[in-house]
Amino acid sequence: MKTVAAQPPEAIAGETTHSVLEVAGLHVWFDAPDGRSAHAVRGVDLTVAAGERVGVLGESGCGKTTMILAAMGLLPSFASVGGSVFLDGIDVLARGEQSARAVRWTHAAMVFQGAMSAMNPVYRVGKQIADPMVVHGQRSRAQARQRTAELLELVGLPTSTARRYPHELSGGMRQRAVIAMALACEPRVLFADEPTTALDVVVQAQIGDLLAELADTLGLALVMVTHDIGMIAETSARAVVMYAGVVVEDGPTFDVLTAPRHPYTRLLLEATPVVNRNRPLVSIPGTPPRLDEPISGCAFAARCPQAFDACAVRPRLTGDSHVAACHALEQERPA
Amino acid sequence: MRLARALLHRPTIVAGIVIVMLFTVVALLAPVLEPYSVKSASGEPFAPPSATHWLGTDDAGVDMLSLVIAGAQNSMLVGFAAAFVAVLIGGTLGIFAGYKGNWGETTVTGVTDFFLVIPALPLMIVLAALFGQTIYHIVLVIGLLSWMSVTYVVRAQVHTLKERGFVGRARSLGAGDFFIVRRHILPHVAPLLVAQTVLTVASAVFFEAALAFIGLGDPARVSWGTIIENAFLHSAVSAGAWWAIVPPGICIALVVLGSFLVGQGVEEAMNPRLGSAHVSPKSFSLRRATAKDEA
Amino acid sequence: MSKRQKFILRRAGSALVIAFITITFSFVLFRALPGDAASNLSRVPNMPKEAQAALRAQFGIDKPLTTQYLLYLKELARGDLGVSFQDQQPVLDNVLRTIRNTVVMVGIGTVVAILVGTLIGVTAAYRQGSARDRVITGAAMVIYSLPVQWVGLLLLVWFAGWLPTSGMSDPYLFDAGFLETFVDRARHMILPATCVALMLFGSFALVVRSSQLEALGDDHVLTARAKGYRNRRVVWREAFRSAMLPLVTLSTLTLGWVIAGTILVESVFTWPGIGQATVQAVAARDYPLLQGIFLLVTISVVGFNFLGDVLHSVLDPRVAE
Amino acid sequence: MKSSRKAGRRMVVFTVLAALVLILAATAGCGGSSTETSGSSDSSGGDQPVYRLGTVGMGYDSLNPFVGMYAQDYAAWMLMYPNLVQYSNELQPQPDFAESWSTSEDGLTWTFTLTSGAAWTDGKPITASDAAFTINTVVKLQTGAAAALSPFVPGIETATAVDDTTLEVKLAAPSAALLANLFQLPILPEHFWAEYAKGDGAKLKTVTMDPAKETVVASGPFTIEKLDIKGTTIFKRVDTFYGPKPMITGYGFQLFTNADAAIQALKAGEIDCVYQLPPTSSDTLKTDANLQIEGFGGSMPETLLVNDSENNKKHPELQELGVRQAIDLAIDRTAMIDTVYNGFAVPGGSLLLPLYVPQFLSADVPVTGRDVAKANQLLDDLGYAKGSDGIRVADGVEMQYTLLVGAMNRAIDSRIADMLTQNLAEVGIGVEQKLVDNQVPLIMTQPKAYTDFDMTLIMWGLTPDPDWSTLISTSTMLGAYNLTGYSNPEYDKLWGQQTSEMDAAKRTAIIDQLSAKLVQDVVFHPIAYTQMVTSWNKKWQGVPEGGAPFGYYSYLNKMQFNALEVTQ
Repeated sequence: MKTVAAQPPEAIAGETTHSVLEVAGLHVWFDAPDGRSAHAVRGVDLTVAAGERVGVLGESGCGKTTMILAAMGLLPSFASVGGSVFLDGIDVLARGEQSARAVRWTHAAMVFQGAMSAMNPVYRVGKQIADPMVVHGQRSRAQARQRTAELLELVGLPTSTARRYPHELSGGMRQRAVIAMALACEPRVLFADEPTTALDVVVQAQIGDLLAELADTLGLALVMVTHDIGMIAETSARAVVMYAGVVVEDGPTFDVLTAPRHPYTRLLLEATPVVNRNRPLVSIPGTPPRLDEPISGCAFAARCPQAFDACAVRPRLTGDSHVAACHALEQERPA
Repeated sequence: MRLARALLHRPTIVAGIVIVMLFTVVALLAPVLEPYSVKSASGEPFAPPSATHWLGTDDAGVDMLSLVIAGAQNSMLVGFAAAFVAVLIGGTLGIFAGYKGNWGETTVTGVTDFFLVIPALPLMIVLAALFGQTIYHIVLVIGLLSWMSVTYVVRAQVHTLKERGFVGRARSLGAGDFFIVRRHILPHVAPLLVAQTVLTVASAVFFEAALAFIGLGDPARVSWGTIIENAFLHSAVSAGAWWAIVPPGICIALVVLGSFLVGQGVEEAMNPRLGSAHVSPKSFSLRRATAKDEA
Repeated sequence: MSKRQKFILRRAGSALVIAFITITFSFVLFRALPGDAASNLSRVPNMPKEAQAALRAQFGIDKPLTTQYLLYLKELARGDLGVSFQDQQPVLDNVLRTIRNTVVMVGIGTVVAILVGTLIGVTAAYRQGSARDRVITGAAMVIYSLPVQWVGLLLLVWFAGWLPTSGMSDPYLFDAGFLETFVDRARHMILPATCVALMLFGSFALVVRSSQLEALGDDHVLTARAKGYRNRRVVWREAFRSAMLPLVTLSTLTLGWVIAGTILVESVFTWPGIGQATVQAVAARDYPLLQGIFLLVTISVVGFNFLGDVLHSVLDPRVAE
Repeated sequence: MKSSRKAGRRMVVFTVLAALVLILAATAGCGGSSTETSGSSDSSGGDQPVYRLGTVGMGYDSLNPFVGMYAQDYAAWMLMYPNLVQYSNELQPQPDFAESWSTSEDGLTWTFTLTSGAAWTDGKPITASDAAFTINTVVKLQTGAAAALSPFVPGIETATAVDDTTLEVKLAAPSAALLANLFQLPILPEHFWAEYAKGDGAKLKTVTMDPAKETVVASGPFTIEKLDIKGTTIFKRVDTFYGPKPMITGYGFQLFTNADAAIQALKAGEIDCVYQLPPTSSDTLKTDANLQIEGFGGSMPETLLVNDSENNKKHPELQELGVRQAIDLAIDRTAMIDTVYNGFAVPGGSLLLPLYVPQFLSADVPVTGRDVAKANQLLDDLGYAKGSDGIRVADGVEMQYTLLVGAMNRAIDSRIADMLTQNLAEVGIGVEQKLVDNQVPLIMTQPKAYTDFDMTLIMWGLTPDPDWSTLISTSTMLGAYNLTGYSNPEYDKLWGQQTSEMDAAKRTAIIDQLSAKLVQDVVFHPIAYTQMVTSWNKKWQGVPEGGAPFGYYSYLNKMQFNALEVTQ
């Protein structure tokens, strides 16, 4: 039932590294009925290679969830999208819902925020895992049932879980079931939207480990959106920091967390309680900009302690493997 | 009060209130507005609408417009009075149950559940037949069987108020129950009570018409229900006298519609989740980013 | 015992309690009615005193209230609801005969109302805010607002001559085959059932729309979309499947109202059902019949509520928790 | 996508249809096949189709003669059972099952010679012992199970079957009205009813008269084919009937709960005739070329009753003749007949029907004309001056009265009440209406005799002999049908005389006196003799007066349907 893949862009076809997710110049606007429009994602480029584990970091409202929803075409009707998203070589946005449906679950799956509500309360867990396989024509019902059992074992749940209802499971079990569900159609990319909120700390760690492990064993690209820096540290090789709908920093997780280059990342890290470090918390002064008003220049300038004249122009990502969007960095560079 | 202001911003609520108010004004001014007496004939029986009788006449030659206006008076009286009774009972029980909790709540819920189960109209019929058919009895009968939903709505609201911590704070400052209810609960429940009153007015008007139709209306008073019943009894429809039956029906429908708009609006206002559907026939749209967007 | 079984048992218990309270309530209510039962029973104004006394004895009205109550319970347990004043036949026979006619007509009307209301409510919710939604919602509200007796009368006028306007069947259809009988019954059913359907459809459509809107906002609906399901499947199998729970509750809870509305519909269309029997019992002050109707209707509402609970527990696995 | 949508719709449609089919099949199955015979099976050349009647508001309560109380029931029994005598439309007694009768010198023994060779529908012969059984059972159980039939056997001590065709009835006192009383008593088959009549006869009331449940044994000209009291009851012709046979093979009697439905059914040709129509509907029915509309009878006096009993402590002034005369003068009968009855009524002068003239009365009572000035004068003369609110005060009591309006006939009565309120206001009398159900005026007089009401409106159904119409104002009927509480020893004595006066001329003279007394004392305030508005399809000829087995005319005799036939 795989649809004919759209012609992959030449840029990718020519490259040796195979990227499964190619987001280019992505914009998302939310149009309110009164004519106002919130510009939630303001030009994001993101390329994820097969098997790569990427953590997207940012405060709530920074557009990180919107970005991954856009990547699967899951935006509401009042949203407008610009730019392009290629998933496994398929142009997701080209023909709206129709093209988006071609990649869903079969090429990219998603583990949603809030395991509590991500599953339909009135269907048994097994059915919810198995149904997509049948709907996408990948397996017969019996095969799907068989595969469901395997998936449950894979995520560390007893196969009897299939016969339970979501509400009968604990939070951790439920999130495992959700992950099993996401793996059902063997996607190449797994998006995880705050997969561990509302879970207790020990379970959070387990789920994070599970995701990382699965990504490695199955060769999945994992794109995890979270505001939990610890989670990124444990699960992702690469960290992307977003602020006000743009990527402000992108690099190897270790580098980003230990040597942040963007002032926002720095402040974010300082504002975050990290267990093994004992120092006073600093909150970032000011509030994020309103997205329903045009932002010119660097969105962070208003809150940035290092802001200067150049910040009136929008900065570009600069750097080699560890990039950041800040005029201050350009100045630091030797001319 | 903030809730009240939020409610007044919704066009459906405003439209509903305007409709109900309009009929209330007509009801209040009925004696002035009636062009003819409703007790005696002022034209030929079943005379069609004309310049002298805008809505024609009924089987006895009584002016229909006057009847509809006089009907407004009694229908709205039954509506408001019964709603008042219902909201008084339902509001008191709801506040009591929500505020007291525990056994108080259990008792009230049990009683309310019981009354919810009893089919209202059959019991109203029995009671109206039992009490005798004066307008006061009709008001009582309808009011005594219409308070249940008020209880539930109010109770739920009081619960959320309690959760918001008002009550605990007030109590820690040494306020008594009565004081807390009067100063902290009532003002917050008031808009809800008003909305429930409007809703109950509609159902009371509806029930009055139903009782009248079965012949249990107050024979000494004209209401929209008795006008319809009268048209039935005198086969107005076969006589082709649509004007003798259509106007009261439309009046009832408008009042019900008006109060329903209010109810619907309040529900939408109190339940902001509505309107964020995850699926719709229309998908997201595509837009090209401009230079300004990239700036 | 599973949680669901426990839940059902508990609900059955409370339904029984409510039924018992209703039975007692009805005893008190009807013993409080004015007019000595004997003077009604005799229905002959010049009845001698001794005959009246004999009647009182026969109906146990001469005994103390507690004895009467126990007697009443005993007879009720035997399915004896007394004898109708009007035709002297057992009340139970009267009620069962008429309620059968009502159930058929109301059943069809309600099924149609639920199906149409659901279809329309779900469509409106899916297209929330569109012109179609506004038209549907507006129409549902207007229809909901119309007094049912009034609607019935208009139907009667519009369709007189096209469709039969009274009764359940053509009583003069002798020696008719099954098909002919069937067509006749169906034709008689159309107007009253349509009236019932119109009376209910509005509230069903509006309730379905609002609960469906809520369901469409549920996270698991987004999950379903992410799974690559088509919208039709998402709307019906995912969202509506949980949105139908309030519908089930409404269907069973409004049953009392259905019977209430039936009184009016049956009066308009001369349908020989429980509603018409109620009106006639009121007019003739046939207290035993009225009590029987009231009891049976109330108990059946209790029963339907219980059924609703059971259905709910089947449809929603969380309920039993 | 498209096909799946279609499939979904088809599912819904299918489900609806399946539900419809199932439910309908269930009902069709249980009702459709139970009627085994039909009118057309024994069709011969002159047979006419089933005559389909409709009525509005009041149908049967029960067709069991020991239970039913409504006028319609009597009309049905007249067509189902033998009666000793029947009445012509001119109110003359005629032979029915009794071919002839004679009275002994002392007037205490009546001997009836009965038709021979008559048979019940089950083939058993109809004999004098059936008649004797019926009379004796009712006499024996008249204060118990047979109370409903007791008005038809007053004064009878016993009945004896001398032989198969000779019946002897013994009375306690001579009665001029014996035939008028007996004519409504259906003679019941002994072999069917005897076992129910045992003991206190309580079982008599358990008979359903439903041919689907038990055998219905009747004589004809009709018997019950299908019983549905709330819907349509169908009667079929009995071909073994001993009297002249009707041409129609049967008739149906359908109860409508509202006039519009009945009118629509008539227009649509679903029924042939509707009676008891609201007078206001006549104007439109007249425009339908297929329909004939007429007002029949004029036999049911709509009457205002005033509680002038001394038990009415609240308003002793109602005992003043002047007050009652003033009320009578204030009533605008003409206006009421014009608007409320749409012309289908004639003004009433007394409770005694104009039809009794010349058989029982020498002259009709003139109608009281409206004279507001005179009425006011009468009340002024009594010293009842108007108070500030325009209501007169009688000896310290406001002349403000409660008027009971019966629910059953409220379409007409509430209108009349409205106009009465207006009329009486003009003479300074206030009226407040109170809606009650039909029995209440009767009930209220029982436990607390004549204490709880001031006025009521009532529509009387009167008998072909003035015996009953005059009886209701005697003291013996106090607490029963004597609703006004009128008590006059002189009147009582006269009534006793007429009932035992066997000479027709002498009896007429006495009834004239009774009539004069009632008028003189203003016992009743008759408003109008109302007509039964009846409409039928013009294809039918020979529609009986009244159009239907109801009310005054229709239960006079068994011949009413005999001329009925379809002409087109």
